[in-house]
Amino acid sequence: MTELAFVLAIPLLSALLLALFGHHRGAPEINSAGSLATLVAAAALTVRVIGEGPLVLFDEQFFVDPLNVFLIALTALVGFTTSLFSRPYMRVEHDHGRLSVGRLRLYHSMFQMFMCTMLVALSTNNLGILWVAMEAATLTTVLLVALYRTPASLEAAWKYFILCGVGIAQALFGTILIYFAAERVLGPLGGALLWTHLDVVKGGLEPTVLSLAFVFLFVGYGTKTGLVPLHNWLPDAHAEGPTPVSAVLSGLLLNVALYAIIRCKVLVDGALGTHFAGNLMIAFGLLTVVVPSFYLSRQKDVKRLFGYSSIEHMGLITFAFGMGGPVASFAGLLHMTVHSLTKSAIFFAVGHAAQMAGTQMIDDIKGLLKRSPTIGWGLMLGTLAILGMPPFGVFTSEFMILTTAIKHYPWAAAILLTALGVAFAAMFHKVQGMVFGEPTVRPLAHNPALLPVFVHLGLVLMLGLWIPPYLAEWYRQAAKLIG
Amino acid sequence: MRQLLLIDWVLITALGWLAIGLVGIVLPRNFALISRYLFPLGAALALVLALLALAAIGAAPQVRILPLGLPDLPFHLRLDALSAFFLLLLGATAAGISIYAAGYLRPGEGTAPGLHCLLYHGLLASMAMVMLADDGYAFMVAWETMALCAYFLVASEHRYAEIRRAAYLYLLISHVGAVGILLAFGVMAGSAGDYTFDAMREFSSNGYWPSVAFLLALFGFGTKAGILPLHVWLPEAHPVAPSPVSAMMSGIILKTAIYGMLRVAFDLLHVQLGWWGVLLLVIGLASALFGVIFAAVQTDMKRLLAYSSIENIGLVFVGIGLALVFKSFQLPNLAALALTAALYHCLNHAFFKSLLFLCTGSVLHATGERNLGKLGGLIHHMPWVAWLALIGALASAGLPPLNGFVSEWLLLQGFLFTAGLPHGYLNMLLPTVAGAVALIAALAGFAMVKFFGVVFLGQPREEKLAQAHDAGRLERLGLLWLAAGCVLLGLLPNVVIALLDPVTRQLLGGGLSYTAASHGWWLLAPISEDRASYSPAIFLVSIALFIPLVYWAVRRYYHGRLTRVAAWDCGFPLQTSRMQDTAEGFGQPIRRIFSPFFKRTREHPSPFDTQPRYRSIVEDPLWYWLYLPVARLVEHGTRLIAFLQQGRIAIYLLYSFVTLLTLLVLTRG
Amino acid sequence: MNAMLLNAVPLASQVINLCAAIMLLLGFAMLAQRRVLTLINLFMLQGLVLFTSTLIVALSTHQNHLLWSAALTLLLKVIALPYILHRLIRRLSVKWDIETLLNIPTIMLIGIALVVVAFNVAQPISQLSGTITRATIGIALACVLLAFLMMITRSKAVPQVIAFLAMENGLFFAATSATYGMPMVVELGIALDVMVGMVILGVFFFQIRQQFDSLDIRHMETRREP
Amino acid sequence: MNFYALFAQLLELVVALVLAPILNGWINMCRAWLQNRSAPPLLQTYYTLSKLFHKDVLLAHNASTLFRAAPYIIFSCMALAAAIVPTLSTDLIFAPAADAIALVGLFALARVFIALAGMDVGTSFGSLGSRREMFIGFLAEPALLMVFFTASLISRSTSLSTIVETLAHREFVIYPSLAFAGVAFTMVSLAENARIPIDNPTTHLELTMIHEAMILEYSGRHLALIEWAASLKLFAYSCLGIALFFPFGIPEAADPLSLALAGATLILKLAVGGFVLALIETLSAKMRIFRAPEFLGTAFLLAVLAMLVHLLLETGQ
Repeated sequence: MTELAFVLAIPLLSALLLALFGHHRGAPEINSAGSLATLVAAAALTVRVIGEGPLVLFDEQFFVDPLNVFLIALTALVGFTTSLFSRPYMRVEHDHGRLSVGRLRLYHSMFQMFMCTMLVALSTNNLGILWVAMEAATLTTVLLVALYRTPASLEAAWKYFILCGVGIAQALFGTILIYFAAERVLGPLGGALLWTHLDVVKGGLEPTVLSLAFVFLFVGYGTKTGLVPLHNWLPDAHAEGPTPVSAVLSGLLLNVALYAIIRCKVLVDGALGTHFAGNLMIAFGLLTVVVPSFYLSRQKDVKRLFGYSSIEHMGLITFAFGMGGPVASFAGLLHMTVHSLTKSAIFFAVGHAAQMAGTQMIDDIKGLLKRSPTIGWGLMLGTLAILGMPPFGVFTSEFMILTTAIKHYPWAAAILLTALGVAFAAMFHKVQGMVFGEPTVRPLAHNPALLPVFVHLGLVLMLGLWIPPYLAEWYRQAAKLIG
Repeated sequence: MRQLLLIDWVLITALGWLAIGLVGIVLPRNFALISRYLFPLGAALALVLALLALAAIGAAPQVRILPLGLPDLPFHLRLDALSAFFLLLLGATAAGISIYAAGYLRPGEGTAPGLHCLLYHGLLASMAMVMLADDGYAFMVAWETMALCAYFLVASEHRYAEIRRAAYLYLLISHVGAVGILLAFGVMAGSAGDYTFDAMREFSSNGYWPSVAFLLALFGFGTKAGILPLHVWLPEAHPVAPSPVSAMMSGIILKTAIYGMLRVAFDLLHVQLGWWGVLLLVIGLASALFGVIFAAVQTDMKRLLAYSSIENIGLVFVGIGLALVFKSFQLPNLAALALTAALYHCLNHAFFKSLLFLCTGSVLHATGERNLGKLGGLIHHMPWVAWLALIGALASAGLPPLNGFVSEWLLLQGFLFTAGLPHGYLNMLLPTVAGAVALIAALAGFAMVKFFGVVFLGQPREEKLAQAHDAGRLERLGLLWLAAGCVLLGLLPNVVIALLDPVTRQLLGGGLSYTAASHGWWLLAPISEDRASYSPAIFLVSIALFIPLVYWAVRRYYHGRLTRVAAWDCGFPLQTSRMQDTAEGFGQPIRRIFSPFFKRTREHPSPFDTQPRYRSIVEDPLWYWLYLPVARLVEHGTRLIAFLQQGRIAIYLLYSFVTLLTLLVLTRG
Repeated sequence: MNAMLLNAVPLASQVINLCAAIMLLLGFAMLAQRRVLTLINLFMLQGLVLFTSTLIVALSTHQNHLLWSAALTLLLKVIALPYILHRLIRRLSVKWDIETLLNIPTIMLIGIALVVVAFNVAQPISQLSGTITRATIGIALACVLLAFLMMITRSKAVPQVIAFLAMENGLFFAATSATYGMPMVVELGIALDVMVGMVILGVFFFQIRQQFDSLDIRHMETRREP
Repeated sequence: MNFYALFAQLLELVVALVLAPILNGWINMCRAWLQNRSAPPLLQTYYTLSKLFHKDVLLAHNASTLFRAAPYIIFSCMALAAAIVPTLSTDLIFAPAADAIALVGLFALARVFIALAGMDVGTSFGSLGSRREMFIGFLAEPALLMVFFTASLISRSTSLSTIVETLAHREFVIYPSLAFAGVAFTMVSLAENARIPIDNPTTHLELTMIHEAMILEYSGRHLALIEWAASLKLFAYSCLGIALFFPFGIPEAADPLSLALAGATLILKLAVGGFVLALIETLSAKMRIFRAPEFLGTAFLLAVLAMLVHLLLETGQ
């Protein structure tokens, strides 16, 4: 109870605090402190849930079960490391004169606000509140993406706002339909939007309505997940916003959107008893893996490059959950974890790299390794990890996903492997060019915060070689919930 | 605590390598420590590993399960005869290479010494793990880690675009290959979905699935082994790596691919089909011929050796293919003969190719030149390297009484039995293949004479070569170790064959030992003495007797007067070092005879050139026929797909709109 | 609650269906409308209709929290947003005439097709709908889709936003009239989001015009692949 | 292995060392007769050898140790080869030491060393000669091996003694395959021993020479050894030809009587063989170096043909 209260309240309070004092020199410290406190609270919550099992709180509006508690912990962790990273990053941006003090205030308070919405979306039990939180997350991130106020960033933000706004609207319609169907079973006062209640009665829900509802929800939240062909906002938003924002977008927002889809999938599967939702997710998952892998080789902007890679991995996860079953869902959850850890680590490294080069153009970034070995190795290892090279954890999950696919959908496995091969060729070629060679980049004024990078990569490496038993157990339970 | 088995000790050795690497990375700049203590320590561990493997070859298989890996698929390890043999190869070769590397390492070259130490020993450890792995996941992890370490080692001089390109090509192709291997495991695990090798052994898939698995594995391991047409990365990557790494890649990493191939083809798959063997034969012959022809026309000494590696791997594949053919006809002992030849050749190649690569390393350090056109006459300045390289070259040329000859002899003996096969075409065609093998061996002789002669003999083609210095003490030690290996493996074939016997028994259920051993250590007679026999010992002894005898006789009955004069050369008056055959010149007959193999581009001088210039570039046609088209295809695909994203928000909205409507209609209908 | 349903007066449902029809009509009108000012007025009208329908549902089914949401609608959709929009276009002095990406008749035809699709899709739902208002959900869906189409076809930022808000209207209509409204907390949240979004957009318009010195979104096509 | 075997082995070696130069002289004599020249004496080669042995060695400045060691190595290889080939008896102590394949390897070893020696001084002609020698070598080697294979398939063995025993002492069978093999073998041995039409041992014309070009820098005792080795090589090849295609008269036992008989027959056969060689050399003209592949390719084809013929016709028996 209290833990969750803290988890949700701390970001909110620190957002307000930063809205007031965000322009002070100490703002980054407040930011990090707030994130750290959130992390601690989240850890406590996790321990609690491991100990006592699922919790339902605040007259059932909030609940925590194995599925979302690990996402909460992950979100808090990545939020914290990102805040650490953004300290020197934002300083450098400020020194380069790209950000005024006022903007820094906006950035800090919005960052915390964003974390708050994420955590609400993850921990709420009410599909409506989930929707509200997702919309709020969109609004906050729109502000963050447009932070630089350059034409490019405004364009990106605009597209982001319109596309995701429309998408979210569809999701609302889907929610209404679910409510509509549930009300006929639970009655208007029966908490017809509370997932726990729905989960109980899901067998009795009207199949046709739920299938239509799922279509709307899938298109809606799928837009935020970045499923092809709804993904078009994603590369722009990743490329034009400040790098910490790209990191949390890739690392957290996409996960949360996907989490929403999964929650709905559980209900729909219960109601339909068919593999309708699964097939939908498999189809879009495949599409979402294949298309971006072909985009990669054309990219000139490094953050755009990794944006597309995020889309690809979201597709892979969607595919995994679409297949369902203990192994695939396990792999999907694992992939969520390692992807957000790795991708945010990559963005940290990329951010500093871009600052060193003074540009995001891949062709103008060369020889990172010579100037700053840590950044160079961070980027290189991160890329190798995200490309599914053992012994990093991404390979673990991809191994499980692919082997399951070989078993059940051999044709899909072939397609996936081709796409992954193309992605490897394209992406590694570009990154190698940036990391190796004679340097064109200058060293940084402030010494970069690369602790997060290596903490993340260390975790990913560990997950590649050894998944701690309790974590595995946790994944198993979550996978059982998803089915 | 339970007492430690051999497999545990092997594991501990691998961990020891890792520990060495970590110590290196912790003290990255402490050059003295790394070169003087860590690398020799690594060499010592390699020796230990070799001894353990030696003990393990005869022993019963041992298994261990580590608490690592996936929750429901922990790392399974297994130490049986096959893995023991390849571990022996690894240890014995790596010992020489490591001790050499200890002397070879220079401060301020390529990557920081500490990092180099980590990658180098990481590579060793991962290779050991590849040999030990007993489930798909552990194997893939070890396999890709190996590729990764090798990639970083290749790229250690990454300021040159050429090297970056080579390294990229290497990692890309080996990654694609790994995908193939993964699929092969998937097929072998089948519907059971259990990825331990034991399960795969049990799982008897039927119909065309075994063939699918075999072909996938062939593709996967072929990329690493560098067989045609998957070889293009090899002549790029092997030469540009630091020489000890080149030696490791050619000497050992290629063998891991052979190991995988054997593991899949003979151990994991429950049937062996004849046409697999024929396929391997064809591919092997093609690779061998292609490799040796290209080796003969190279102008870069390390590229030459790299192509020669392709040739040798091709020969190994020929042996494996032959074994498969015999196995498919239920002739275990003949299969054992062929497989023995293949494994023997693996061992030999590991020794002489590492030796040669290390020699080029010393030459590189002494002269800074890889281009054959700028070397020559080094035997005067670096006698040690030269004479040891001569041993390597002779062995690589497959000449008695050195080791290269023994394996080729066994291979040819194997071919002599193909006439007895109960199959209409094979018994006609396969014996003639022996002719091709002989041609390949002879061409290898050509290439090796070119290599040794141009680098070490003749007059120096550049002034700076006069300052060339011989290899240091540790480097000499490493070279000596490998050269001794070449000689001993050539002299004691029966010992080696007795060593190989458990492997062939494990894989084929047949062996040579009972006949081979029956004639004593000095006489090799795999089938029977009057069938075929070869005794390198007598061979060497008699030559070694003759030479001093003749020398003594000449000196005894005649005088030994000798005066140094200028070279005669048909009395041709003014001679410069440029008048000797260059590498191109030496390769000219090959270029002429095998012209269809090459893609040649020439630059002719016009009659009016003030400084006429002639160039002839020989390239690999496969690159243009196979790889560029694929690249273009992908490029085209990207162009098509990129068209989807025009930047217009209206279009994007339309996408969502259409998606929504389609889904609605589909769901409704 | 069935009791409630039974004594629900048919008149109310007739009125609600009338509102639904008007909603649809307004949707088409907005789709066809070229002048921004008129567009805003139409939007306001739609809000008004929404308000009335919500009010009627509230009264006829005695669900008090629907009164709140009716009030909210009045406040937000009929007063606040139109006012803000008016001020915006005056401050931004948007050109009155707006050219669409397709010519109007074609759009109308597509719109009709959409309505057919919407009804077809909504048919099973409205069949098992126990509420007094069967067809409304189909119409709500039609409104949403029409607004969607409008967003696609408009090339200026302001109309696009108005279309976006119209879509919100459709959703509200579905929520209130088809399912007697969502729980209060949700509706508050939604309203809040719409409000905040509007404010953010208001800020954006100035930024955009300052950067591109126009609100034509066709200037914002630089981030592209080829 | 009994005393006779050892004795026969030693005897064979001595005979080879003695007869090889004489065979050379005999061929030159026949050539001279066939070309209506006044023939040199039969022992001319001996005179040349001893003259060379007595001369000083003139060594080029940058000749390395390898250059000086090569003659001894080559000579020993050839001597060993001559000792391996069964001429007087099949019961030899060296017999198990090396079979046909090993013999090919032995020739290759000698070839590689002489080629290296040719490159060592670093003159234009030396390297040219080495290049051509290796080039001829890699064409000739497979053909030679195929010839051996045919014989081995017939006798189910690659050990020369067994081959000879099979061919000479089993029931008499006509092997058509051996006819093809014989032609192939003749062509190969012409190429390998630097005879016309591939090479001309008597010329020093820069553009055509192969063998001579390599040993251009040798003089004195080194040259003598090389020449002697060359004649040994020729002798070994002739004996091989005899052993494979006219093995009749090579005894299995090694008692003095049969050895003497064998020696007589051997000399007879060699005389005929030498005359035939001279005849071939007189009748044919030297061909351009790049016609050599065709020549040896034909030899290879014939050898393969021989093997196929054996597999088609003779496996039934």
